[in-house]
Amino acid sequence: MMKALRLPGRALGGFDHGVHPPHHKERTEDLPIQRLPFGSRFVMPLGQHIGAPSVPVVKAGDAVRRGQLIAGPGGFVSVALHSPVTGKVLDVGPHRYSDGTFREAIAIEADPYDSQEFEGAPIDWESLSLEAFIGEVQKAGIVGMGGAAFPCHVKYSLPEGTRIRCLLINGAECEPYLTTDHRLMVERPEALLHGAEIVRSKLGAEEIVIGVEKNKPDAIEMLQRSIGPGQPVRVVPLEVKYPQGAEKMLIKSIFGVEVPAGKLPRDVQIAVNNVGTIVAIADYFQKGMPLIERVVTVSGPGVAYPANLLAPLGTPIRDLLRFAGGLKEETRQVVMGGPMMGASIADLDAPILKGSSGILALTANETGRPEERPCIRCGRCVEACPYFLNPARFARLARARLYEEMAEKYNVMDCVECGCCTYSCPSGIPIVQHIRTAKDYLRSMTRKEK
Amino acid sequence: MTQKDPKLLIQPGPQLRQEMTTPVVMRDVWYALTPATLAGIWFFGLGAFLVLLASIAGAVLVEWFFSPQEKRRYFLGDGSAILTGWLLGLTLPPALPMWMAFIGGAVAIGLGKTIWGGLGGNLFNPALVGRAFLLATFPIAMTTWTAPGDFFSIPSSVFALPLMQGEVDALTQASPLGLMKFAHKETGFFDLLFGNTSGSLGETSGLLLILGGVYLWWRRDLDWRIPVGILAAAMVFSSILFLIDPDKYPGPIFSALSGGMLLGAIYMATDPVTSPLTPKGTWIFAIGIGLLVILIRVFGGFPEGMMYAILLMNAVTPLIDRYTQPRVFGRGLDSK
Amino acid sequence: MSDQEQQAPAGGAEEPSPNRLVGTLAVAGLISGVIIIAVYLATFNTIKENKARELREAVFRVLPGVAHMQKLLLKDGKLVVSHVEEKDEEPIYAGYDKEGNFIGYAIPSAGPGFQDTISVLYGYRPKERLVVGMWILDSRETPGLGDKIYKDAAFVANFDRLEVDPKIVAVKKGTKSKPNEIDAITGATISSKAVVRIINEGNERWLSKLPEPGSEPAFEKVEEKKGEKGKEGQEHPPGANDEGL
Amino acid sequence: MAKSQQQAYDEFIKGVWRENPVFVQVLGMCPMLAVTNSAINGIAMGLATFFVLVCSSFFVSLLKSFIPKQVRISCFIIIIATFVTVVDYTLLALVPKVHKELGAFIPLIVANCLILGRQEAFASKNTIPMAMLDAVGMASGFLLALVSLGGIREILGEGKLLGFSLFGPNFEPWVIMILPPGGFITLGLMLLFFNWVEERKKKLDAQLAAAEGGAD
Amino acid sequence: MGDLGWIFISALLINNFVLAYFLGLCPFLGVSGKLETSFRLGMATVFVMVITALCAWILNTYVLIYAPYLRLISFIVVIASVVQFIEMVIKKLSPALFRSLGIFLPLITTNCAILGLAIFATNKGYGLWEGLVYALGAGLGFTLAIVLMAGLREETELSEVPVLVKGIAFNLIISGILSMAFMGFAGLFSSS
Ligand SMILES: Cc1cc2nc3c(=O)[nH]c(=O)nc-3n(C[C@H](O)[C@H](O)[C@H](O)COP(=O)(O)O)c2cc1C
Ligand SMILES: Cc1cc2nc3c(=O)[nH]c(=O)nc-3n(C[C@H](O)[C@H](O)[C@H](O)COP(=O)(O)O)c2cc1C
Ligand SMILES: Cc1cc2nc3c(=O)[nH]c(=O)nc-3n(C[C@H](O)[C@H](O)[C@H](O)COP(=O)(O)O)c2cc1C
Ligand SMILES: Cc1cc2nc3c(=O)[nH]c(=O)nc-3n(C[C@H](O)[C@H](O)[C@H](O)CO)c2cc1C
Ligand code: SF4
Ligand code: SF4
Ligand code: SF4
Ligand code: SF4
Ligand code: FES
Repeated sequence: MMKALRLPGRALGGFDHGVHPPHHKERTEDLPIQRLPFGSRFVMPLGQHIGAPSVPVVKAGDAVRRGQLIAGPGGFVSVALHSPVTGKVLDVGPHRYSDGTFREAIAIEADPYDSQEFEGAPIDWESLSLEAFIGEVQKAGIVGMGGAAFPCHVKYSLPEGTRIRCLLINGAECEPYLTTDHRLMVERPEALLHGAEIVRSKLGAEEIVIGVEKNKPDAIEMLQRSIGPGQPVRVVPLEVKYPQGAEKMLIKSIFGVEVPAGKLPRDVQIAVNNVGTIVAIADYFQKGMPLIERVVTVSGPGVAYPANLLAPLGTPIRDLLRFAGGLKEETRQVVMGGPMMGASIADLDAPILKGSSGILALTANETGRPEERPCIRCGRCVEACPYFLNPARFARLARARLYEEMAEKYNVMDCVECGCCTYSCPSGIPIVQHIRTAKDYLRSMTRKEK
Repeated sequence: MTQKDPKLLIQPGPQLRQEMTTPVVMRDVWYALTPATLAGIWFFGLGAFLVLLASIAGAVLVEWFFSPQEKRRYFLGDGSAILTGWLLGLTLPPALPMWMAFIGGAVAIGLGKTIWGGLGGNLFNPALVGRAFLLATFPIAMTTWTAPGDFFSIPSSVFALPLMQGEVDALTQASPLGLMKFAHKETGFFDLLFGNTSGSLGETSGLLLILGGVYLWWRRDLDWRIPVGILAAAMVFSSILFLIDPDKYPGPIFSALSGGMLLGAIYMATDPVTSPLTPKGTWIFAIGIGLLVILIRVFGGFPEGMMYAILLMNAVTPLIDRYTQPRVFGRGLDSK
Repeated sequence: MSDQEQQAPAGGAEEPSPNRLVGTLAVAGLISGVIIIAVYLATFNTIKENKARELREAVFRVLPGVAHMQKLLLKDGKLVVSHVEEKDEEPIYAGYDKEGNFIGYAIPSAGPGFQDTISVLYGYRPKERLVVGMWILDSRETPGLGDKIYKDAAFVANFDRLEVDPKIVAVKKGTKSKPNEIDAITGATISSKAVVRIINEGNERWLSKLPEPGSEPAFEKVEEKKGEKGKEGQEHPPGANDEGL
Repeated sequence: MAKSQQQAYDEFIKGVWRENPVFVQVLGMCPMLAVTNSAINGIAMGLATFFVLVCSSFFVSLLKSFIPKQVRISCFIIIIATFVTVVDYTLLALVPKVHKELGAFIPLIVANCLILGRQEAFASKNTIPMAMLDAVGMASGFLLALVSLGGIREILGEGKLLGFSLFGPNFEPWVIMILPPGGFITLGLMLLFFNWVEERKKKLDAQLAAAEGGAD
Repeated sequence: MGDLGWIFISALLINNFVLAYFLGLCPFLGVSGKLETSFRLGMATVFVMVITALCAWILNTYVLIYAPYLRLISFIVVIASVVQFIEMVIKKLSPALFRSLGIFLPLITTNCAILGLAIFATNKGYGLWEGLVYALGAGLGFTLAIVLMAGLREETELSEVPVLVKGIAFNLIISGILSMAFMGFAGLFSSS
């Protein structure tokens, strides 16, 4: 077992390596969250989280209310889905996903005459047992909103003998452009603190720590001001560096502890949640509202009026872009998520999901890539990799298809695909892509062995 | 659909890239070298400039000749061949016959780079492979150093016919290192710093070399650990020797400023291709060079050991790289 | 040409007996021994003569005016004349003129040069405490640079009259000013200094052990059958150094 | 008869060119690189090897049926060592200057894999005439390689060939050619050249074959 | 630098058996593909060389002064037999050591570096200690060269060396450059 966690009073000096991309947050960081008007057609993919897809409980033609359960969890590592609007189920079947593939989804047509008010009642969380609380979180369909969309209740289901001493709230938001967590911290600090308190007390943690990058001074100030007397909450300002928000880096920065490879934060007695996740939990227990909407930053030089939008899940990306003034002529690429870890969007009619923190329209300026040239062994990638891997070696080995060697000698499976290496390579080598190929291959091999 | 979609690119992340590209890095090194080169030409005259040009020509021609037709522009476009010829030229005696400098440049690229698979494949510093070849091939011409002279008078040896010897008519003068090694005489600090000594083009003006190095460091083009490690190791080693016998052994300042030390430490040992990848490896590499330089200079058969020190450590680099893999985050910390 | 022979070098027999194996080896060894000894005997005299001549030539070169020589060994702190091959011997050679008068010693010495060990033979006249000649027996110095220590007549001539006191010193070419200095070769300072150091070491080793001038071992005319050949060594032709090895 | 003549010619020529021990099989490099800094040394070493190879092959072929398999390598080595000793003494007696240049590398002919390899692969399995042809061919190929390598190194390294000055007194010698790195690099480049020629030939052959195929 | 010290440095660096004398080229070019193997081959070579120096000294001192003409043959036969004997002993005593070094022993015993060591040590007239130090230097020098070579070659496995160059030609040229770099050691500790 790990040694007991020390809870130092201040940040312990940050993590090593990483990169400093220009953060471009000035476009949206001061724009209040706006509610996106309801559109007419919504698509809720059944597998928008990590784990088993949800199981539909409605069929074509059913009328649904906003917040009504439309799909139940498909297993333990799975969550419920709720209707984002009041309206009618159009069909349950394959729909286009943002990467262009077709996936099972429930399509809903909004009732144009409905007020789309959400009606619900608060839940008495204080009397819930831990198991019941976990069940509620699963029922609320809450997944990690920090990007991975990992079902939240799974994180809270601790194996025998594990204890959480600290709830760490991830407000780093280190991806360029994105400001959703930032705005939530500024505008809804009470909800955040309330949600945190719920989770803390249920998990039995001693302390809540909120890590925020120093480029959000207003958020830090607002949180600090909102902390009630006696609340065991600390707000820790962090160095501005990518990937500060990766949970293991965050833990290293704040506690000076390395989460061992292959282990989870809970193994060092920490639970990590994104700001958005905690706010969603607060909303559920305060208002009874399951996860049916989220804040999305629409930004990038390709849109005229960047914005932080509170949008119902399932809204087509096109609607968000239209609200932000539409795509400019020079747009070359639209990305879902941040520009470092996010993926290109192939179809603008695809919906936003629980994990979509941003829609970015990028121009040739950002998407241009240096011509690929031979690796000059400059070591920039090595010095960028926060996991202390050897990306230059990966690229070389992958080109020679020596995937096994990559895993055996160089721990390629530890790579989180943060993209720092590719970002920093002056020779334009798509290192992460090579790594993904290798990992896919290795995974398929282990699967075959089984 | 109300709005016509622009044609959207689908590309894997990360979408952002930092601005530095390999050709820009190489060009930065050009800029950094320019002041010291101009100063060198000013001191040694046009002849030295011709030698430099010949060496660059040799390098570029071979690079052109051996690159596949469709990739020629691309190969030459990264500017590394010119850099190789340039750096080689900076280490040559100013009165070297041009044909020798040309052969040096050709060998540098031919044996030092092309054979290894081009940019990034070579494991030895190409410019120094060229120089080592020249030194072993034409040892006398390569160790005939002329004093700084008139700007417009070109030593006739520069124009020696191919394959033929050049008569050195300029004033030959032992370089500071030669004086040190064979006569135990130190050259003054300011002469070393400002470059009014005999030697090669690129080693005379220490101050400008350092300025260029600072520029490169500022542009993040070179690994500061290498020059710092080399100079520190060399100075510590020579301080120890100096304390033992100040009459016989050079002091640390002289060691750091004389000969190819600065040019080698700032521009050649730092060649990204042939230096280790990891920071720890880089320190080992740098300290190894620092110690070898002094070892060769003081106890070896040559007045200058920079070139051999770098080449020898180049040969060790694959081993260094292999044994200095960084500790992967979250691995191997059971003891903690 | 029979085809069967092609595949069976060992005669195709099964396990030959160990005796057979040892026997074969013994026979092979015997035959080879016989051949070798035959060649050895046939070439023995020529080789011995060659070696002796080489040595004599070298001694004659470093000791001008010599007509006869003999080998001296240090036995119990005394130099004695030796005519037989002995193991672990470190000989020097004494040179005599036609009348058998002592002229000087030829002293071999060796040490590290630029590349590898340099073996030097030098002539020494104890009366004047002078080095009177130097000859490189063996070296692997760089062609064109270090090999000037024997190819460059001017350098070799440095050693024709050189005082050993207090110590021989190599100075930069053209700055020789004292009788114990030599001009080093430009571009091969290290080899030049190595030669000087080797001679100095030879002196250190031997000079204190030499008998008082005048009491050198006398020339013993034992078996001087083919000493006539040494005539060519009468004087020291500067150019003759070339390729003489 | 015509056929066996053809075969004999084949055995001979394969060693000289097609299976040249140095350029194609890359055998016997140690003794050859060390001493080939001039053409004359190359010739001397080549001839010494020639003698040893031919004599050993003769004896091995002659005695092949008497030598039990288990001790054949030892016997081969004894035979080879015998002839190397013979060469060593003969050179020392007849041409002491050459012997001095080649120095310790003459005894090392014993270790030359080429010689042992030919005994094992050929002489011990073939008739005396065939073994002789093979040995002479291989040895000639070796000699050819030594001479050409020594020649190139001498021409560039001293501006001479076999001691005759080629470029006049002002020639600047390429000292490296006589030094060890020159040996490595020159042989490397020669092999490279061989590869290139082979490649060209293959390409041409392929083209020819294609053209003929079309014509047929 | 004492005499023994210089003998060691000279054999190790200045007159490296492989890079300056061209001895042991075939293991050097043939076995240098993998670092691990190269290192073990090097260690085995050190071992055999030290034994060789011992054998050569014994032979030179007690046998060959009476029969100099048997030098070559006796070197070969004696070295090969002694190494074979030791191989058997090692196999008995330490199978692990045998597995890591043993497989190389028969490979090495007949190569020219070993024989060369015996002959050079004899020609230079080295005594017992000098011979042993010489063997140690030469063996370690061989190890150094082959380990560096293996490192370089493993690295070039992954780069795009032109097909035409790959193979022995390339290895020779790398050796040439390495040999050029080792020239830097010339004159070490011999300049006064
Ligand atoms: C490279 C990388 C960068 C990340 N950046 C952030 C971030 O900026 N903000 C964030 O909340 N989560 C970020 N995450 C996700 C966190 O590691 C972690 O999964 C998350 O904070 C857990 O909270 P959640 O489950 O509530 O989303 C990042 C992950 C990776 C691998
Ligand atoms: C990077 C670099 C490496 C050098 N390496 C050597 C060297 O290895 N040997 C050398 O003689 N000169 C070298 N030089 C030139 C020397 O600095 C110096 O000018 C020369 O050794 C003077 O020696 P000399 O007195 O023998 O003529 C080098 C120069 C540079 C810039
Ligand atoms: C390839 C090469 C071989 C050399 N060989 C020798 C040599 O054999 N002997 C020697 O004394 N110097 C040799 N040198 C020169 C020495 O490195 C050193 O520069 C020289 O001894 C300095 O002499 P100087 O001050 O008279 O120029 C060689 C230099 C090179 C580049
Ligand atoms: C900081 C820096 C230093 C360099 N130094 C050298 C050098 O010393 N010699 C050289 O041939 N190329 C040098 N290059 C250029 C390039 O890396 C070199 O041509 C590659 O080694 C060719 O594969 C340098 C490049 C950079 C960025
Ligand atoms: S993508 Fe993987 S290898 Fe690259 S920097 Fe991130 S963790 Fe390291
Ligand atoms: S950043 Fe790119 S060029 Fe530099 S070492 Fe890494 S892969 Fe090679
Ligand atoms: S060991 Fe044998 S095969 Fe190898 S190079 Fe030497 S002679 Fe040739
Ligand atoms: S035994 Fe022969 S083939 Fe094997 S490495 Fe030694 S010399 Fe080469
Ligand atoms: S290793 Fe040198 S001949 Fe075999």
